[in-house]
Amino acid sequence: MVAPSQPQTSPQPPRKYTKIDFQTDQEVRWCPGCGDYAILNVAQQVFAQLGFPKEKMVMVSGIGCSSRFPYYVNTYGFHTIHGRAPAVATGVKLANPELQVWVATGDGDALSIGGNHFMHALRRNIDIKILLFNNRIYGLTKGQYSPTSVLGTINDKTAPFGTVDQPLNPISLSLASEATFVARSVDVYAKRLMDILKKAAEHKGSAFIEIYQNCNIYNDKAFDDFTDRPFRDDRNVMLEHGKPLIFAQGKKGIRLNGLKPEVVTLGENGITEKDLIVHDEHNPSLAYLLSRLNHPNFPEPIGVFRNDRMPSLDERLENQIADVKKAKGEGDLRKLLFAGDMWEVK
Amino acid sequence: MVAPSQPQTSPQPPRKYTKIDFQTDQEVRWCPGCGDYAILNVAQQVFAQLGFPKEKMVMVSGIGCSSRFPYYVNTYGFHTIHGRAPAVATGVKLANPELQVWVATGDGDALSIGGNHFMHALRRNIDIKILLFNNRIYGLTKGQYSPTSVLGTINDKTAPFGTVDQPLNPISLSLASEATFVARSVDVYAKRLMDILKKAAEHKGSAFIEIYQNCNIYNDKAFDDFTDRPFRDDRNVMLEHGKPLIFAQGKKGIRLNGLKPEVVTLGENGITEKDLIVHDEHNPSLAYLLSRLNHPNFPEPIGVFRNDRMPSLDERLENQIADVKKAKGEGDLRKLLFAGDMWEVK
Amino acid sequence: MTPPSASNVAAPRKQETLDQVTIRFAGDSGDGMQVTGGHFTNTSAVLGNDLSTFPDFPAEIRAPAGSLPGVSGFQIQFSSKDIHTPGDRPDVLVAFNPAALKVNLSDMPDNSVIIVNSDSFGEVDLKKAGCKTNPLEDGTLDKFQAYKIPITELTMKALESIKFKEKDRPNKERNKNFFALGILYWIYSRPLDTTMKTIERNFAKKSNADRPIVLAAQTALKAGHAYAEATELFRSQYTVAPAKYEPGTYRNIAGNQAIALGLVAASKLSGLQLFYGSYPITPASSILEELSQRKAFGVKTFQAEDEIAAVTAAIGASFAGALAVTGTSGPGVALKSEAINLAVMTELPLVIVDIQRGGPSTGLPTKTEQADLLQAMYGRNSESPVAILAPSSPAECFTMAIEACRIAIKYMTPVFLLSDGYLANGAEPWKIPEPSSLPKIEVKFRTEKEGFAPYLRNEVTLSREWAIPGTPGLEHRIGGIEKSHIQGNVNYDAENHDFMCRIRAAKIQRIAQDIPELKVHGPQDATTLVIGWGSTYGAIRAAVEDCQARGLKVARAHVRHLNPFPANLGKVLSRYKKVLVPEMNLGQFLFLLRAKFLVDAKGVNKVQGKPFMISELIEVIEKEAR
Amino acid sequence: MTPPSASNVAAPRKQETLDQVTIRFAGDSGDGMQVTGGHFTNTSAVLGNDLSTFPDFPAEIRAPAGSLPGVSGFQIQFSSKDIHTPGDRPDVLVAFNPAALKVNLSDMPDNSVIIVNSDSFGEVDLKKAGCKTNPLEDGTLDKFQAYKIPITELTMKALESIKFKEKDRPNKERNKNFFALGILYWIYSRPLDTTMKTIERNFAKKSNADRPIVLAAQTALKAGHAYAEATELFRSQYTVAPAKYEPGTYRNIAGNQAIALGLVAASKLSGLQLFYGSYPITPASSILEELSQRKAFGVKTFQAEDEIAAVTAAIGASFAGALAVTGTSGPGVALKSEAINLAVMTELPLVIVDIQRGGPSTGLPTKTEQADLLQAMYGRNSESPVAILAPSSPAECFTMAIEACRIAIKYMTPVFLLSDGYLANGAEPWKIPEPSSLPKIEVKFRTEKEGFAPYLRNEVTLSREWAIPGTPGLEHRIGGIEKSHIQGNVNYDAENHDFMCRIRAAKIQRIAQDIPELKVHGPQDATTLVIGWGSTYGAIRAAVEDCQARGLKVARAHVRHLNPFPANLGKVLSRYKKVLVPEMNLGQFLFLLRAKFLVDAKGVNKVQGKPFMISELIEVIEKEAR
Ligand SMILES: Cc1ncc(C[n+]2csc(CCOP(=O)(O)OP(=O)(O)O)c2C)c(N)n1
Ligand SMILES: Cc1ncc(C[n+]2csc(CCOP(=O)(O)OP(=O)(O)O)c2C)c(N)n1
Ligand code: SF4
Ligand code: SF4
Ligand SMILES: [Mg+2]
Ligand SMILES: [Mg+2]
Repeated sequence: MVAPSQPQTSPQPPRKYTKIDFQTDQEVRWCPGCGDYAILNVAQQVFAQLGFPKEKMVMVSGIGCSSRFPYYVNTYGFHTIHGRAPAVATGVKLANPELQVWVATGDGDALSIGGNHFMHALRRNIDIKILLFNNRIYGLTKGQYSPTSVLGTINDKTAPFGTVDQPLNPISLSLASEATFVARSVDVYAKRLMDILKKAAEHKGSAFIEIYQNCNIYNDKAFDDFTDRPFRDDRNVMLEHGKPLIFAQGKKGIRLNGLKPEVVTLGENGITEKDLIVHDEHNPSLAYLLSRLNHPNFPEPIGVFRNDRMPSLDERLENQIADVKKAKGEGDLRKLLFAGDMWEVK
Repeated sequence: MVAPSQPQTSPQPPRKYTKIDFQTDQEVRWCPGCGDYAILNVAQQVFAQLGFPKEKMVMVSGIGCSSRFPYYVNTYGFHTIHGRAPAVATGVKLANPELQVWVATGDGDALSIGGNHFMHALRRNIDIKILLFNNRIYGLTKGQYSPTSVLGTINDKTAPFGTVDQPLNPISLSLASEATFVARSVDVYAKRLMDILKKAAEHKGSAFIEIYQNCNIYNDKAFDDFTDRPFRDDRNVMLEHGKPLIFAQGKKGIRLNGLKPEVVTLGENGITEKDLIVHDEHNPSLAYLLSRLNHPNFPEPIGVFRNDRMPSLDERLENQIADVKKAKGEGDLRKLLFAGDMWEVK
Repeated sequence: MTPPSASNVAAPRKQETLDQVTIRFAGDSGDGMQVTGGHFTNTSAVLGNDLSTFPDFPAEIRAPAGSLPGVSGFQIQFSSKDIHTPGDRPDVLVAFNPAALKVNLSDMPDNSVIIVNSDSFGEVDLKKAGCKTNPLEDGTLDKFQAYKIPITELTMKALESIKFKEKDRPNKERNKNFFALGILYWIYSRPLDTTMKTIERNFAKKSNADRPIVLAAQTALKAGHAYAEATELFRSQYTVAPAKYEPGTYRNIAGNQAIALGLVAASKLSGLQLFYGSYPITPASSILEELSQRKAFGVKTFQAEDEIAAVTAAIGASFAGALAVTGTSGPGVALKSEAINLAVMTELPLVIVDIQRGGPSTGLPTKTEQADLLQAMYGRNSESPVAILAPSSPAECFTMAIEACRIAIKYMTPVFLLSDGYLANGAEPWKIPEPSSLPKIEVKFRTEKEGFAPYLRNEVTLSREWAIPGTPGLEHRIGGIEKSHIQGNVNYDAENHDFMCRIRAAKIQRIAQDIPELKVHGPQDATTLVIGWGSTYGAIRAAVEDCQARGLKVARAHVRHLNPFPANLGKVLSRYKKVLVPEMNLGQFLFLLRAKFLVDAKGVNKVQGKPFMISELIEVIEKEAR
Repeated sequence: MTPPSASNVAAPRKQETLDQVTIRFAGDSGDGMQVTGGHFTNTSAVLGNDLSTFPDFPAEIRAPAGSLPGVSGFQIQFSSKDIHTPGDRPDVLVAFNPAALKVNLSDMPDNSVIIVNSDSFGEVDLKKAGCKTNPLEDGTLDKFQAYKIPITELTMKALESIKFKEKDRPNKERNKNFFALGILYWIYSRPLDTTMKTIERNFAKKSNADRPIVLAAQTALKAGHAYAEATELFRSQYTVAPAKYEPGTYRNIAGNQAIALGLVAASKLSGLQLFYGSYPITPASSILEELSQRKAFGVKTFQAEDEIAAVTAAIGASFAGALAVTGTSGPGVALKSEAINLAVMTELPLVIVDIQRGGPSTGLPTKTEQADLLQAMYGRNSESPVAILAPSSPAECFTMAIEACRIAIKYMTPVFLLSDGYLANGAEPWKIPEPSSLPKIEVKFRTEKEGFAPYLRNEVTLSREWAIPGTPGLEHRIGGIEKSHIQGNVNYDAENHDFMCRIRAAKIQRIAQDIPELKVHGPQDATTLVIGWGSTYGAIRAAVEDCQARGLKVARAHVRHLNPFPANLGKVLSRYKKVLVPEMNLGQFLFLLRAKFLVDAKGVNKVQGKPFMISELIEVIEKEAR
């Protein structure tokens, strides 16, 4: 046991880890075939590769199938309550900015009950990484539709005649919440997901990653239309900073007609790569426009929509405290108490 | 007293009202000089002009100075609890779609504690009109900064060393929440505000109007920089559907350079009206892009950002009920109870 | 009542008659235990047995196949007598894998029957269940009548000739639960027809291509039955005669289903549109699920973004004149508490359905508990009186849902309906009432302008009038700030606030005049009273009746109105030397009784996520009542 | 103590000595009543009087000028004796307009002094206050010693020569409060220097251009004093001698300020970083405001998006090893209740400050009440024990804030600190403690890997250890689902749940060993006990002492630890024939006492948004204690 002390700040060489270091002794309790396994697998690999001390990593989650994530990652973990993970994570990070804080959440957890904390965590640019497992369904409570379920979906449980709620677009919403890092991947796109998680880890500030995740029990094949191997290339466009928006093995692209994006065939009507939108991770309005592209009218964009470095809330707060201490000196309790109009009784 | 019955649906000729019909016997309890007076005044005039039966109008609000609004409008009114007005209003409208439902709220009420309901009401396109009195401060609780307070603001109450939170942009956020009608005006722009409120009333679906409102006690002159008469024309751009973005008495305009908007001087370098962005209320991505323009880098856009007709939640629900009734007949309680595996005991 | 047709019974063996039997089905969550239990329940119900069931789900959707946390259970007691619980300890356990056996074995009395699917006791299966040795071989089952049947193999053989589509083929094996069901139907002399028909009906919506699936289930069922009949494995066949019921039409009903039906009925009885605002949460979600089917009744369900939106939308709907209900479980109630207070202050009718579950916090989400009583009473800032009701059995959920609506409307108040996970999922036979026999709920919206004031009160009920938007001339404004008496304007006066706090409390107390007095069951000279509330009813009744039968001087009473209490409760309590209060919590009702009546009552408390066993209560009563 | 310098006193008139005086300043919210009261308080404090204050704000920021709801009041009692309340009825009312006079007149005893600004009784002013006739002329004031002084005019005359900037000119007139203050300083022989210096200091930050503002305030003060001195209006001048205090350095402190200082102190005493997560709400906001100034102490304040984020961020900070505190008022507690349960389940230290206000719902947001006690006890789903403390005076808020932190950390538990609007804004002299005299708060984070288990408990406190992220080798996971004893893994077992529910309850009960026994004040042969909690302390003490002085056999006790109760509470209660429980609610503490100890205590209840008067309590005690 030791008395509390300030965290140390000396930089350390990256640790050598393997995936196994990030596994726990807990039995993984997702349904066989659930997309969550693939995500966990990638995350554990990424964590190993990061080499960041695992005792300084904290996994925070809400409630949902996806929110069981912390139990399976051998770091500090906090399985909190429904929807509140971003707020809990904000507290963790503010209290100890040395920690690397990850949030695992679901479409219900983050966007339904937790929508407000999600939005405010992002706009504050608190340095946490939010992994949203979007299966467009409430898995844990057995299959009610969610705020990302497609309008009109017949849902056996709570919308037997079809949903009447327009869904939310998590990418648009996160951008409008001023998120500085916004990306999308798919559970089965292991390589892409790995790249994105690494970039997110490197990003200082809020990072938001939407991961399309298959719930094979209650919403099976929700994304197969564009993620199945035969269509994948034709129905996805991979966003790469500085590169034009090309897909279908280089045959097609997306260009702007005024402010309206449209799919074009390269080589047809004299269209070349030069006519296409060039992706720019530093242009939030472009990112927003791209977030509106969706299968089937467009290829589904996968990759990093936005990646801008801005001061994070924790940095701003630490700096402010440091500045005040520099200006006024470290707080002296005696001076604080013995202040204002005082009088002496002898 | 009568037994409950379904609301009547026969269309009625507009009623003849004057502003006085919408005044109540309650003493108005805002600080002298508060921008809320101007908004109330305009709203009462608009309500009179609408000619909609006032007994079918409902004003719902949360908590805040702005949320006292319902007490001063002689319709049905519900001063609810902090942040929940959009949800209460959703219930009112769903229960009786014949009612015209307005929400009066503040930047704290709608975007801080009420952010989640705000976002979800909009994405469902429930037919309510949300007036957000944005004074960039918590007025009622005596002046703490709000989620729209400018970053770095020194706030005597809770940010004596300057705020460290990036603010939210209500227009961006409402667009990303799929709002079908989004507009902005200013308390003192009576004419504009009146036009916008009328358009909002006519819009079927969620309408969101941000109103810059001066709190002369805790955040005086927050908008004067661009709303003061001498600068008004130079520092505002009025959005009009189908018209190019021109301001400063026709001398300046805004054009797109790639996807980056820029201010240009008409006549200089051969720039003409044709080069400018033409406002299109039906293009949400353009609306979003415009929502990112702010004084002092750009003129502050005032007017309707988006106005699209889409089925509203209440319409969708009523239609679904009607369809089911048509298909299955009006529900029969006896049939419902006497169902499933039954057996007879004699 | 017509006796069951003894179909398929060829060569009867020893026939015995039993009063009651308790069976527990246990297997992996993927094994269809709830479906199997459901079929057995319906067949027994149609056969005329009294019965009570207890489904016990794992918290996970699909915990790892074969693991201990993945075990799903379903217990049913069926009887020729009046019964009130799903039985303490099973007479028969049907275990589909080692994990199911392991988890349930400690509940089995010596010499009880255990039927296992011996095909699922391979090495891997044993390992998944953490068994070091094979319980089928290591003597574990010695003290039981164990039947080790290769159910999987037998099922597959029976279905050999049925051709499944490529993709469905792995599902063939899943019919083993129907095979097992067939065995049990033979042992307990149940006809197959109800289940046969239900299988048919369940698949009715599907295409012809799914025909093999229907056929397979039916074939497996028949095969199991034939197997039991043919092999000499089972030496006896049992009959459990129909119970004596009041004449009428019956169906089997679970608590949540009964609440949903009760709410639809209340909507019809009041002429009000039903508005149900909810956010899914176990074990309350099935009410939302049931009600979203009821569009033909004009029921409006609103799946809100969270619990706060669910309740506030309901409050908005109530303001607009709907019958407004919001349903959830304990954590959801906590979130709704600020808003419920708005309904208290604005005096709007609102029914809050709380299907209690194990806590605190996320706790044991799929298990039952009765620990939200004090939260319902006091879980809001300041003095905030509401009415609280609690049904005592699945079927009673129907009447209590109607009662909650009646009180909410008549007294313009929030009303809590406290059910729990056990009632929600448990089922029992229900005598279906004729709608015409149900009491109308009177609703009078205010329409006269003359003399209208929003907080004018009825002298008898103390409730204000309901004046809804759309009514010309009654435009008025309400809200969460303290209101002036009668006029309902915002008011900060000291005396008015004190008065209003007291009148809100008095209004709730007035309800006591309008509810039945508490009935006591037991001998005149009883010295001990066992008093309970909610889902402990069955266990308490059975235990006390058992003790009474053996001459103990013990009586029982069950409280359904928890706030206000029945008017005679104090008098009742004062008659007994000893008062015992069994609850699935640490003594919440007990606490209210002690505070209100200064009675030195004693708690009998169990917080185990599961109901009392009758025997546990008998033990306590015997000790205390002597 | 040095006697006050009798500055500015030229020709003394009749000099009288008083034991204590109560003054109420009342005017429009724009009239600066709180500032005026504050100056009078500080001057009297520095003078060595004991004192107690009661500010009473309107709910509106600026209700319409001159209207009844716009009246703002500030009452101070100052004394040469030990006093405990701001006084029942004022000896002096200073009314700045007709509304202020009207609102406060009923509190004034016959023959008391009323000073009015006669300049603000014009026709318009009277109309705004709803006066049909002019109270200065219609005989209303006949039974009082009324002084009608043209304060505005006199102030303006005094400031004639001071040149204000164009834009500030309308503010000149606002100095009338300083003029009035000058009059009172003369009457009660107070020196001007403290106020003169404070005015100077308050403007220190401003530029020289604001010099006229400082000058105007000071000049008005002196002019008022000179006026009282010069005119023959006031026949007597009074002295209230310094009270007898323990030696030490004193300052005046209000409850919320004391809580903020207490939290900073607890941070220093524990060596933990203070994290305060809050969402503004009246009357709790000033704690957030005070703490956001304390960056030099490394205090991290988080103004959250709502109460739920405020508490959950605090829980996150606690998990990470900070001293985590969240503050709010009743409606905010309701919203936080689900999350507080997470802290109960995860057994993390957390202090929840609840500055109670009038309810239910939005209620009377600026008024005081004590009605969140049962919410704190029971306002969460399931069995959810927490510790609850309540300070009894503004100054005691300091020590109780430290005590809350101590218990939270030592017992790894949420702790409620229940203050209220009256304590929050009321002020009293506080003997400033030497930081070195404050008890250290021991914190030991777990670091040894060997034998670590997240839910291993200390045998004495039953609390688990605090193992924070950043500690190598102790990586572990906690959460809201039920945990297994010791290992802390997710666990759905029946017996474990029961055990854990009971051990969580037992842990809180253990705190009783660690807190002082309850002290009783009164004669050995007392037959009546008056027992209270929280801010009623002053009124109860004064009332009981008054009765005791007249020989009534009455004792008193005040409970500061409400859960668990002091160990001897039951024994104390059993000693009295009669137990009276005054509370500003409908009987919540009463309820706990009755339930726990089966004592037939009697409530003395007032829910008026304002504290008890001593006389009210005396009346009840006299009736009951005979
Ligand atoms: C306060 C509260 N309300 C409701 C629930 C029930 N609940 C648990 S998880 C969940 C939704 C889960 O959906 P999602 O976040 O999409 O996660 P998934 O299971 O699909 O991964 C709900 C409604 C709860 N646990 N707590
Ligand atoms: C649950 C709850 N939390 C906090 C408060 C305190 N509160 C009342 S209004 C308000 C903010 C008001 O700000 P805004 O919505 O911008 O309205 P304004 O007064 O500026 O018009 C706050 C924090 C409350 N009434 N209820
Ligand atoms: S229910 Fe769906 S999301 Fe949850 S574990 Fe199963 S497959 Fe995965
Ligand atoms: S505080 Fe500000 S917003 Fe509130 S009424 Fe006064 S001026 Fe208006
Ligand atoms: Mg999901
Ligand atoms: Mg505001």
